[in-house]
Amino acid sequence: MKFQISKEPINIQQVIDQVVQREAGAITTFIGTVREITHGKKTLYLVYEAYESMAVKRLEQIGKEIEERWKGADVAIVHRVGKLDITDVAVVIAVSTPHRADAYEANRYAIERIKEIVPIWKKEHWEDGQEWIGNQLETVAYSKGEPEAKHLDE
Amino acid sequence: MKFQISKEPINIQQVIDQVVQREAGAITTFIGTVREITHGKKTLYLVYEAYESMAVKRLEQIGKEIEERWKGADVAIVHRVGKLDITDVAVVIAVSTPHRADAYEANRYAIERIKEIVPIWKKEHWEDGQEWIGNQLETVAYSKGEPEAKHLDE
Amino acid sequence: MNKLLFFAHLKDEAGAETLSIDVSGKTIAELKTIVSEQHGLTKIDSVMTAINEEFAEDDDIIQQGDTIAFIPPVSGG
Amino acid sequence: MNKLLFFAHLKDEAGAETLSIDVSGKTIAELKTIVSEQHGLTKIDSVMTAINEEFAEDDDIIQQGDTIAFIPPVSGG
Repeated sequence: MKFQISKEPINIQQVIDQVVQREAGAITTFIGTVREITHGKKTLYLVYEAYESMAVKRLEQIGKEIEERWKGADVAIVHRVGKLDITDVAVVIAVSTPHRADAYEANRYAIERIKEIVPIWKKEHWEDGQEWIGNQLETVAYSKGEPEAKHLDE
Repeated sequence: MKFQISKEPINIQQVIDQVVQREAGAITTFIGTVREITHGKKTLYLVYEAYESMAVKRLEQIGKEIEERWKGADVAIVHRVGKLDITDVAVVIAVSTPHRADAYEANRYAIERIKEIVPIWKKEHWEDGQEWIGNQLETVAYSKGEPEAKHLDE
Repeated sequence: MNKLLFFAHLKDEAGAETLSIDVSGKTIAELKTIVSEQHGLTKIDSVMTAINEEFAEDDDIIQQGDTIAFIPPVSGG
Repeated sequence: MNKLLFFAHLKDEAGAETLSIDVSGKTIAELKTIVSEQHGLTKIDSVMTAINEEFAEDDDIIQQGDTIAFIPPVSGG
Protein backbone atom coordinates (compact mmCIF):
# COMPACT_ATOMS: atom_id res chain seq x y z
CA MET A 1 0.00 0.00 0.00
CA LYS A 2 2.44 2.64 -1.18
CA PHE A 3 -0.26 5.17 -2.12
CA GLN A 4 -2.99 5.76 0.39
CA ILE A 5 -5.68 8.09 1.66
CA SER A 6 -5.84 7.68 5.42
CA LYS A 7 -8.53 8.58 7.93
CA GLU A 8 -6.08 7.88 10.77
CA PRO A 9 -2.91 9.77 11.75
CA ILE A 10 -0.06 8.89 9.40
CA ASN A 11 2.78 6.76 10.73
CA ILE A 12 5.77 8.46 9.12
CA GLN A 13 8.18 5.59 9.74
CA GLN A 14 5.84 3.18 7.97
CA VAL A 15 5.82 5.41 4.88
CA ILE A 16 9.62 5.56 4.92
CA ASP A 17 9.89 1.78 5.37
CA GLN A 18 8.13 1.25 2.04
CA VAL A 19 10.89 2.95 0.04
CA VAL A 20 13.93 1.43 1.76
CA GLN A 21 16.07 -0.28 -0.88
CA ARG A 22 19.61 -1.63 -1.02
CA GLU A 23 20.35 0.53 -4.08
CA ALA A 24 19.38 3.76 -2.28
CA GLY A 25 21.80 6.13 -0.62
CA ALA A 26 19.18 8.78 0.10
CA ILE A 27 15.61 8.98 1.28
CA THR A 28 13.85 12.32 1.45
CA THR A 29 10.51 12.90 3.07
CA PHE A 30 8.14 15.79 2.80
CA ILE A 31 5.76 16.18 5.72
CA GLY A 32 2.99 18.71 5.23
CA THR A 33 1.76 20.04 8.56
CA VAL A 34 -1.12 22.30 9.48
CA ARG A 35 0.23 25.83 9.96
CA GLU A 36 -1.47 28.18 12.37
CA ILE A 37 -1.08 31.46 10.46
CA THR A 38 -1.67 31.81 6.71
CA HIS A 39 -1.77 35.26 5.08
CA GLY A 40 -2.01 36.78 8.55
CA LYS A 41 -5.12 34.81 9.43
CA LYS A 42 -5.29 32.34 12.31
CA THR A 43 -6.44 28.85 11.41
CA LEU A 44 -8.24 26.88 14.14
CA TYR A 45 -8.31 23.58 12.28
CA LEU A 46 -8.69 22.10 8.80
CA VAL A 47 -10.92 19.48 7.30
CA TYR A 48 -9.58 17.52 4.33
CA GLU A 49 -11.91 15.72 1.96
CA ALA A 50 -10.89 13.44 -0.91
CA TYR A 51 -12.41 11.70 -3.88
CA GLU A 52 -10.68 8.72 -2.44
CA SER A 53 -10.64 6.12 -5.21
CA MET A 54 -9.52 8.66 -7.78
CA ALA A 55 -7.01 10.27 -5.41
CA VAL A 56 -5.27 6.92 -4.92
CA LYS A 57 -5.06 6.47 -8.70
CA ARG A 58 -3.55 9.92 -9.14
CA LEU A 59 -1.00 9.28 -6.35
CA GLU A 60 -0.06 6.06 -8.15
CA GLN A 61 0.27 8.05 -11.37
CA ILE A 62 2.65 10.49 -9.67
CA GLY A 63 4.68 7.54 -8.42
CA LYS A 64 4.93 6.19 -11.99
CA GLU A 65 5.91 9.60 -13.37
CA ILE A 66 8.72 9.82 -10.83
CA GLU A 67 10.00 6.31 -11.49
CA GLU A 68 10.16 7.17 -15.19
CA ARG A 69 11.97 10.49 -14.69
CA TRP A 70 14.38 9.56 -11.91
CA LYS A 71 16.20 6.26 -12.42
CA GLY A 72 15.96 3.90 -9.49
CA ALA A 73 13.51 6.07 -7.55
CA ASP A 74 11.00 4.46 -5.22
CA VAL A 75 8.01 6.45 -3.92
CA ALA A 76 5.33 6.17 -1.23
CA ILE A 77 2.69 8.80 -0.45
CA VAL A 78 -0.01 8.91 2.23
CA HIS A 79 -2.51 11.78 2.50
CA ARG A 80 -4.72 12.23 5.52
CA VAL A 81 -8.39 13.18 5.40
CA GLY A 82 -10.77 14.39 8.11
CA LYS A 83 -10.30 17.02 10.80
CA LEU A 84 -6.70 18.12 11.46
CA ASP A 85 -5.44 20.39 14.20
CA ILE A 86 -2.46 22.75 14.08
CA THR A 87 0.84 20.81 13.62
CA ASP A 88 -1.04 17.65 12.54
CA VAL A 89 0.44 15.84 9.55
CA ALA A 90 -1.61 16.16 6.35
CA VAL A 91 0.67 14.38 3.90
CA VAL A 92 3.86 12.33 3.91
CA ILE A 93 5.90 11.77 0.75
CA ALA A 94 8.92 9.45 0.90
CA VAL A 95 11.30 9.08 -2.05
CA SER A 96 14.43 6.95 -2.17
CA THR A 97 17.06 7.20 -4.91
CA PRO A 98 20.66 6.06 -5.37
CA HIS A 99 21.97 9.66 -5.13
CA ARG A 100 20.75 12.55 -3.03
CA ALA A 101 20.13 15.26 -5.62
CA ASP A 102 17.46 13.10 -7.24
CA ALA A 103 15.79 12.38 -3.90
CA TYR A 104 15.23 16.09 -3.29
CA GLU A 105 14.09 16.86 -6.83
CA ALA A 106 11.76 13.91 -7.18
CA ASN A 107 10.20 14.63 -3.79
CA ARG A 108 9.60 18.26 -4.70
CA TYR A 109 8.02 17.11 -7.96
CA ALA A 110 5.64 14.88 -6.01
CA ILE A 111 4.24 17.64 -3.80
CA GLU A 112 3.83 20.00 -6.77
CA ARG A 113 1.93 17.33 -8.68
CA ILE A 114 -0.27 16.54 -5.67
CA LYS A 115 -1.29 20.18 -5.63
CA GLU A 116 -2.24 19.94 -9.30
CA ILE A 117 -3.95 16.64 -9.98
CA VAL A 118 -4.95 14.84 -6.80
CA PRO A 119 -8.63 15.36 -5.89
CA ILE A 120 -8.25 16.44 -2.28
CA TRP A 121 -9.63 19.64 -0.80
CA LYS A 122 -9.15 21.46 2.44
CA LYS A 123 -11.66 23.56 4.29
CA GLU A 124 -10.06 26.13 6.56
CA HIS A 125 -11.82 26.97 9.79
CA TRP A 126 -11.07 30.37 11.32
CA GLU A 127 -12.59 32.11 14.31
CA ASP A 128 -14.88 34.10 12.03
CA GLY A 129 -15.80 31.55 9.40
CA GLN A 130 -14.80 28.73 7.12
CA GLU A 131 -14.07 28.20 3.46
CA TRP A 132 -13.09 25.54 0.97
CA ILE A 133 -9.66 26.43 -0.40
CA GLY A 134 -8.91 26.10 -4.12
CA ASN A 135 -5.72 26.90 -5.89
CA GLN A 136 -7.26 30.17 -7.07
CA LEU A 137 -5.96 29.52 -10.58
CA GLU A 138 -7.69 28.89 -13.87
CA THR A 139 -7.39 25.17 -13.77
CA VAL A 140 -7.59 22.72 -16.63
CA ALA A 141 -7.30 18.98 -16.68
CA TYR A 142 -3.53 18.80 -16.81
CA SER A 143 -3.37 15.08 -16.28
CA LYS A 144 0.14 15.05 -17.74
CA GLY A 145 3.02 17.46 -17.94
CA GLU A 146 5.27 19.51 -15.71
CA PRO A 147 4.15 21.23 -12.55
CA GLU A 148 3.33 24.81 -13.40
CA ALA A 149 5.97 27.29 -12.28
CA LYS A 150 3.29 29.82 -11.40
CA HIS A 151 1.83 27.43 -8.87
CA LEU A 152 1.47 29.04 -5.47
CA ASP A 153 3.93 27.96 -2.83
CA GLU A 154 1.64 27.75 0.14
CA MET B 1 19.47 17.66 21.92
CA LYS B 2 18.84 18.83 18.37
CA PHE B 3 22.39 18.06 17.17
CA GLN B 4 23.80 14.70 18.07
CA ILE B 5 26.29 11.98 17.24
CA SER B 6 24.68 8.66 18.07
CA LYS B 7 26.15 5.23 18.65
CA GLU B 8 22.65 3.72 18.53
CA PRO B 9 20.23 3.44 15.59
CA ILE B 10 18.56 6.80 14.91
CA ASN B 11 14.89 7.16 15.77
CA ILE B 12 13.66 9.20 12.79
CA GLN B 13 10.39 10.24 14.40
CA GLN B 14 12.27 11.68 17.38
CA VAL B 15 14.37 13.84 15.08
CA ILE B 16 11.25 15.10 13.32
CA ASP B 17 9.51 15.80 16.64
CA GLN B 18 12.22 18.31 17.52
CA VAL B 19 11.36 20.61 14.61
CA VAL B 20 7.55 20.55 14.86
CA GLN B 21 6.30 24.13 15.21
CA ARG B 22 2.92 25.83 14.89
CA GLU B 23 4.37 28.25 12.33
CA ALA B 24 5.55 25.44 10.02
CA GLY B 25 3.65 24.17 7.03
CA ALA B 26 6.43 21.89 5.85
CA ILE B 27 8.98 19.53 7.31
CA THR B 28 11.55 17.88 5.09
CA THR B 29 13.85 15.11 6.15
CA PHE B 30 16.96 13.75 4.55
CA ILE B 31 17.82 10.19 5.52
CA GLY B 32 21.21 8.98 4.38
CA THR B 33 21.27 5.21 4.02
CA VAL B 34 24.07 2.76 3.33
CA ARG B 35 23.96 1.86 -0.37
CA GLU B 36 25.13 -1.53 -1.52
CA ILE B 37 26.76 -0.56 -4.82
CA THR B 38 28.98 2.52 -5.28
CA HIS B 39 30.97 3.00 -8.50
CA GLY B 40 30.20 -0.61 -9.42
CA LYS B 41 31.73 -1.96 -6.22
CA LYS B 42 29.78 -3.94 -3.64
CA THR B 43 29.95 -2.59 -0.11
CA LEU B 44 29.60 -5.15 2.69
CA TYR B 45 29.31 -2.63 5.50
CA LEU B 46 30.58 0.77 6.62
CA VAL B 47 32.18 2.05 9.78
CA TYR B 48 31.65 5.70 10.67
CA GLU B 49 34.01 7.48 13.03
CA ALA B 50 33.59 11.03 14.36
CA TYR B 51 35.56 13.64 16.26
CA GLU B 52 32.46 13.74 18.36
CA SER B 53 32.73 16.94 20.40
CA MET B 54 33.77 18.97 17.37
CA ALA B 55 31.21 17.28 15.12
CA VAL B 56 28.39 18.34 17.43
CA LYS B 57 29.67 21.93 17.34
CA ARG B 58 29.79 21.94 13.56
CA LEU B 59 26.25 20.50 13.35
CA GLU B 60 25.12 23.30 15.65
CA GLN B 61 26.90 25.77 13.40
CA ILE B 62 25.03 24.44 10.36
CA GLY B 63 21.78 24.82 12.28
CA LYS B 64 22.61 28.46 13.02
CA GLU B 65 23.58 29.13 9.40
CA ILE B 66 20.23 27.79 8.26
CA GLU B 67 18.21 29.76 10.81
CA GLU B 68 19.97 32.91 9.60
CA ARG B 69 19.41 32.21 5.91
CA TRP B 70 15.88 30.82 5.99
CA LYS B 71 13.44 32.79 8.11
CA GLY B 72 11.54 30.71 10.63
CA ALA B 73 13.50 27.53 9.92
CA ASP B 74 14.04 24.99 12.68
CA VAL B 75 16.68 22.24 12.30
CA ALA B 76 17.67 18.95 13.97
CA ILE B 77 20.45 16.63 12.82
CA VAL B 78 21.61 13.26 14.15
CA HIS B 79 24.56 11.37 12.65
CA ARG B 80 25.25 7.76 13.50
CA VAL B 81 28.71 6.31 14.19
CA GLY B 82 29.95 2.72 14.38
CA LYS B 83 29.31 -0.23 12.08
CA LEU B 84 26.42 0.14 9.65
CA ASP B 85 24.97 -2.49 7.35
CA ILE B 86 23.36 -1.97 3.95
CA THR B 87 20.14 0.14 4.24
CA ASP B 88 21.07 1.29 7.77
CA VAL B 89 20.49 4.97 8.46
CA ALA B 90 23.68 7.05 8.74
CA VAL B 91 22.22 10.52 9.11
CA VAL B 92 18.84 12.17 9.60
CA ILE B 93 18.30 15.88 8.91
CA ALA B 94 14.91 17.43 9.72
CA VAL B 95 14.06 21.00 8.74
CA SER B 96 10.75 22.78 9.30
CA THR B 97 9.80 26.09 7.67
CA PRO B 98 6.59 28.06 7.10
CA HIS B 99 6.63 27.32 3.33
CA ARG B 100 7.77 24.25 1.48
CA ALA B 101 10.33 25.63 -0.96
CA ASP B 102 12.51 26.73 1.96
CA ALA B 103 12.23 23.35 3.66
CA TYR B 104 13.73 21.61 0.63
CA GLU B 105 16.46 24.19 0.05
CA ALA B 106 17.54 24.47 3.67
CA ASN B 107 17.64 20.70 4.03
CA ARG B 108 19.78 20.33 0.93
CA TYR B 109 22.11 23.01 2.30
CA ALA B 110 22.49 21.03 5.52
CA ILE B 111 23.68 17.83 3.85
CA GLU B 112 26.10 19.69 1.61
CA ARG B 113 27.58 21.47 4.63
CA ILE B 114 27.84 18.21 6.57
CA LYS B 115 29.95 16.85 3.73
CA GLU B 116 32.22 19.87 3.99
CA ILE B 117 32.81 20.75 7.62
CA VAL B 118 31.66 18.02 9.99
CA PRO B 119 34.53 15.78 11.16
CA ILE B 120 33.01 12.39 10.41
CA TRP B 121 34.64 9.72 8.27
CA LYS B 122 33.47 6.49 6.75
CA LYS B 123 35.49 3.40 6.12
CA GLU B 124 34.09 1.22 3.37
CA HIS B 125 34.48 -2.52 3.69
CA TRP B 126 34.38 -4.55 0.49
CA GLU B 127 34.93 -8.24 -0.15
CA ASP B 128 38.50 -7.51 -1.19
CA GLY B 129 39.54 -4.79 1.22
CA GLN B 130 38.70 -1.66 3.11
CA GLU B 131 39.47 2.03 2.88
CA TRP B 132 38.79 5.33 4.61
CA ILE B 133 36.82 7.52 2.22
CA GLY B 134 37.67 11.21 1.81
CA ASN B 135 36.00 13.71 -0.45
CA GLN B 136 38.92 13.34 -2.88
CA LEU B 137 39.16 17.11 -3.23
CA GLU B 138 41.78 19.63 -2.29
CA THR B 139 40.21 20.63 0.96
CA VAL B 140 40.76 23.78 2.94
CA ALA B 141 39.29 24.93 6.20
CA TYR B 142 36.15 26.47 4.75
CA SER B 143 34.46 27.00 8.06
CA LYS B 144 32.13 29.56 6.50
CA GLY B 145 30.58 30.12 3.10
CA GLU B 146 28.53 28.33 0.53
CA PRO B 147 28.70 24.63 -0.25
CA GLU B 148 30.98 24.19 -3.21
CA ALA B 149 29.13 23.46 -6.43
CA LYS B 150 31.88 21.07 -7.48
CA HIS B 151 31.24 18.91 -4.46
CA LEU B 152 30.65 15.31 -5.41
CA ASP B 153 27.07 14.10 -5.22
CA GLU B 154 27.67 10.68 -3.74
CA MET C 1 -28.08 5.97 -15.89
CA ASN C 2 -25.09 8.00 -14.80
CA LYS C 3 -23.82 9.03 -11.43
CA LEU C 4 -22.62 12.57 -10.77
CA LEU C 5 -20.28 13.34 -7.86
CA PHE C 6 -19.82 16.75 -6.24
CA PHE C 7 -16.96 17.70 -3.94
CA ALA C 8 -15.94 20.52 -1.62
CA HIS C 9 -17.89 23.75 -2.26
CA LEU C 10 -19.70 22.17 -5.23
CA LYS C 11 -21.32 19.73 -2.83
CA ASP C 12 -22.62 22.68 -0.82
CA GLU C 13 -23.82 24.48 -3.96
CA ALA C 14 -25.51 21.44 -5.45
CA GLY C 15 -26.99 20.52 -2.10
CA ALA C 16 -26.06 16.93 -2.83
CA GLU C 17 -23.04 14.66 -2.81
CA THR C 18 -24.26 12.41 -5.62
CA LEU C 19 -26.94 12.63 -8.25
CA SER C 20 -28.35 9.91 -10.50
CA ILE C 21 -29.27 11.19 -13.94
CA ASP C 22 -29.14 9.86 -17.50
CA VAL C 23 -26.75 12.02 -19.53
CA SER C 24 -25.28 9.37 -21.82
CA GLY C 25 -24.54 10.68 -25.30
CA LYS C 26 -23.91 14.19 -24.03
CA THR C 27 -20.52 15.84 -23.89
CA ILE C 28 -18.89 17.04 -20.69
CA ALA C 29 -19.43 20.61 -21.88
CA GLU C 30 -23.15 19.96 -22.26
CA LEU C 31 -23.33 18.36 -18.84
CA LYS C 32 -21.52 21.37 -17.33
CA THR C 33 -24.23 23.64 -18.74
CA ILE C 34 -26.92 21.39 -17.29
CA VAL C 35 -25.49 21.25 -13.77
CA SER C 36 -24.72 24.95 -13.91
CA GLU C 37 -28.27 25.89 -14.88
CA GLN C 38 -30.27 23.27 -13.02
CA HIS C 39 -28.15 22.70 -9.93
CA GLY C 40 -26.74 26.13 -9.24
CA LEU C 41 -23.05 25.35 -9.75
CA THR C 42 -21.01 28.53 -10.14
CA LYS C 43 -17.54 29.09 -11.59
CA ILE C 44 -18.07 25.94 -13.63
CA ASP C 45 -15.27 26.95 -16.01
CA SER C 46 -12.63 26.44 -13.31
CA VAL C 47 -14.04 23.03 -12.41
CA MET C 48 -12.30 19.94 -13.72
CA THR C 49 -14.23 16.80 -14.47
CA ALA C 50 -13.40 13.13 -14.37
CA ILE C 51 -15.09 10.22 -16.07
CA ASN C 52 -14.63 6.99 -14.13
CA GLU C 53 -11.78 8.53 -12.11
CA GLU C 54 -9.80 9.75 -15.13
CA PHE C 55 -9.63 13.46 -16.00
CA ALA C 56 -11.95 14.31 -18.89
CA GLU C 57 -12.03 17.01 -21.57
CA ASP C 58 -14.99 19.19 -22.45
CA ASP C 59 -15.63 17.33 -25.71
CA ASP C 60 -15.51 13.83 -24.23
CA ILE C 61 -18.81 12.00 -24.69
CA ILE C 62 -20.45 10.36 -21.70
CA GLN C 63 -21.30 6.69 -21.98
CA GLN C 64 -24.06 4.70 -20.33
CA GLY C 65 -23.03 3.87 -16.76
CA ASP C 66 -20.18 6.42 -16.54
CA THR C 67 -19.55 8.14 -13.23
CA ILE C 68 -18.79 11.84 -13.68
CA ALA C 69 -17.06 13.79 -10.92
CA PHE C 70 -16.96 17.57 -10.66
CA ILE C 71 -13.59 18.52 -9.27
CA PRO C 72 -13.00 22.06 -8.05
CA PRO C 73 -9.42 23.34 -7.89
CA VAL C 74 -7.67 20.93 -5.56
CA SER C 75 -5.98 21.98 -2.33
CA GLY C 76 -4.29 18.91 -0.89
CA GLY C 77 -0.75 18.71 0.33
CA MET D 1 51.84 20.45 26.78
CA ASN D 2 49.57 19.97 23.78
CA LYS D 3 47.40 17.11 22.69
CA LEU D 4 47.32 15.99 19.07
CA LEU D 5 44.39 14.00 17.71
CA PHE D 6 44.49 11.80 14.62
CA PHE D 7 41.43 10.50 12.78
CA ALA D 8 40.54 8.01 10.06
CA HIS D 9 43.56 7.02 7.91
CA LEU D 10 45.79 9.48 9.79
CA LYS D 11 45.29 7.41 12.92
CA ASP D 12 46.52 4.37 11.02
CA GLU D 13 49.48 6.26 9.56
CA ALA D 14 50.50 7.84 12.87
CA GLY D 15 49.98 4.55 14.67
CA ALA D 16 48.26 6.49 17.44
CA GLU D 17 44.96 8.15 18.19
CA THR D 18 46.42 10.82 20.44
CA LEU D 19 49.86 12.18 21.11
CA SER D 20 51.09 14.45 23.93
CA ILE D 21 53.75 16.87 22.80
CA ASP D 22 54.72 20.46 23.56
CA VAL D 23 54.36 22.54 20.40
CA SER D 24 53.18 25.83 21.90
CA GLY D 25 54.51 28.87 20.05
CA LYS D 26 54.67 26.99 16.76
CA THR D 27 52.34 27.62 13.86
CA ILE D 28 50.00 25.01 12.45
CA ALA D 29 52.17 24.94 9.32
CA GLU D 30 55.24 24.14 11.43
CA LEU D 31 53.35 21.44 13.30
CA LYS D 32 52.22 19.92 10.01
CA THR D 33 55.86 19.62 8.95
CA ILE D 34 56.73 17.98 12.25
CA VAL D 35 54.00 15.33 12.15
CA SER D 36 54.66 14.77 8.49
CA GLU D 37 58.38 14.13 9.02
CA GLN D 38 58.32 12.46 12.43
CA HIS D 39 55.05 10.57 12.37
CA GLY D 40 54.74 9.54 8.75
CA LEU D 41 51.61 11.49 7.86
CA THR D 42 51.15 11.68 4.09
CA LYS D 43 49.06 14.05 1.98
CA ILE D 44 49.31 16.54 4.82
CA ASP D 45 48.33 19.38 2.46
CA SER D 46 44.82 18.04 2.09
CA VAL D 47 44.45 17.67 5.85
CA MET D 48 42.50 20.29 7.75
CA THR D 49 43.34 21.12 11.33
CA ALA D 50 41.35 22.30 14.30
CA ILE D 51 42.50 24.03 17.47
CA ASN D 52 40.18 23.30 20.36
CA GLU D 53 37.45 22.09 17.99
CA GLU D 54 37.52 25.17 15.73
CA PHE D 55 39.02 25.01 12.25
CA ALA D 56 42.49 26.55 12.15
CA GLU D 57 44.60 28.21 9.48
CA ASP D 58 48.22 27.39 8.66
CA ASP D 59 49.51 30.59 10.27
CA ASP D 60 47.57 30.23 13.52
CA ILE D 61 49.90 29.98 16.52
CA ILE D 62 49.45 27.16 18.99
CA GLN D 63 49.00 28.09 22.64
CA GLN D 64 49.92 26.17 25.77
CA GLY D 65 47.25 23.55 26.43
CA ASP D 66 45.67 23.68 22.99
CA THR D 67 44.32 20.48 21.49
CA ILE D 68 45.12 20.15 17.81
CA ALA D 69 43.18 17.76 15.62
CA PHE D 70 44.27 16.54 12.19
CA ILE D 71 41.17 16.23 10.06
CA PRO D 72 41.39 14.38 6.76
CA PRO D 73 38.77 15.16 4.09
CA VAL D 74 35.49 14.34 5.77
CA SER D 75 33.06 11.74 4.45
CA GLY D 76 30.00 11.87 6.65
CA GLY D 77 26.41 12.08 5.48
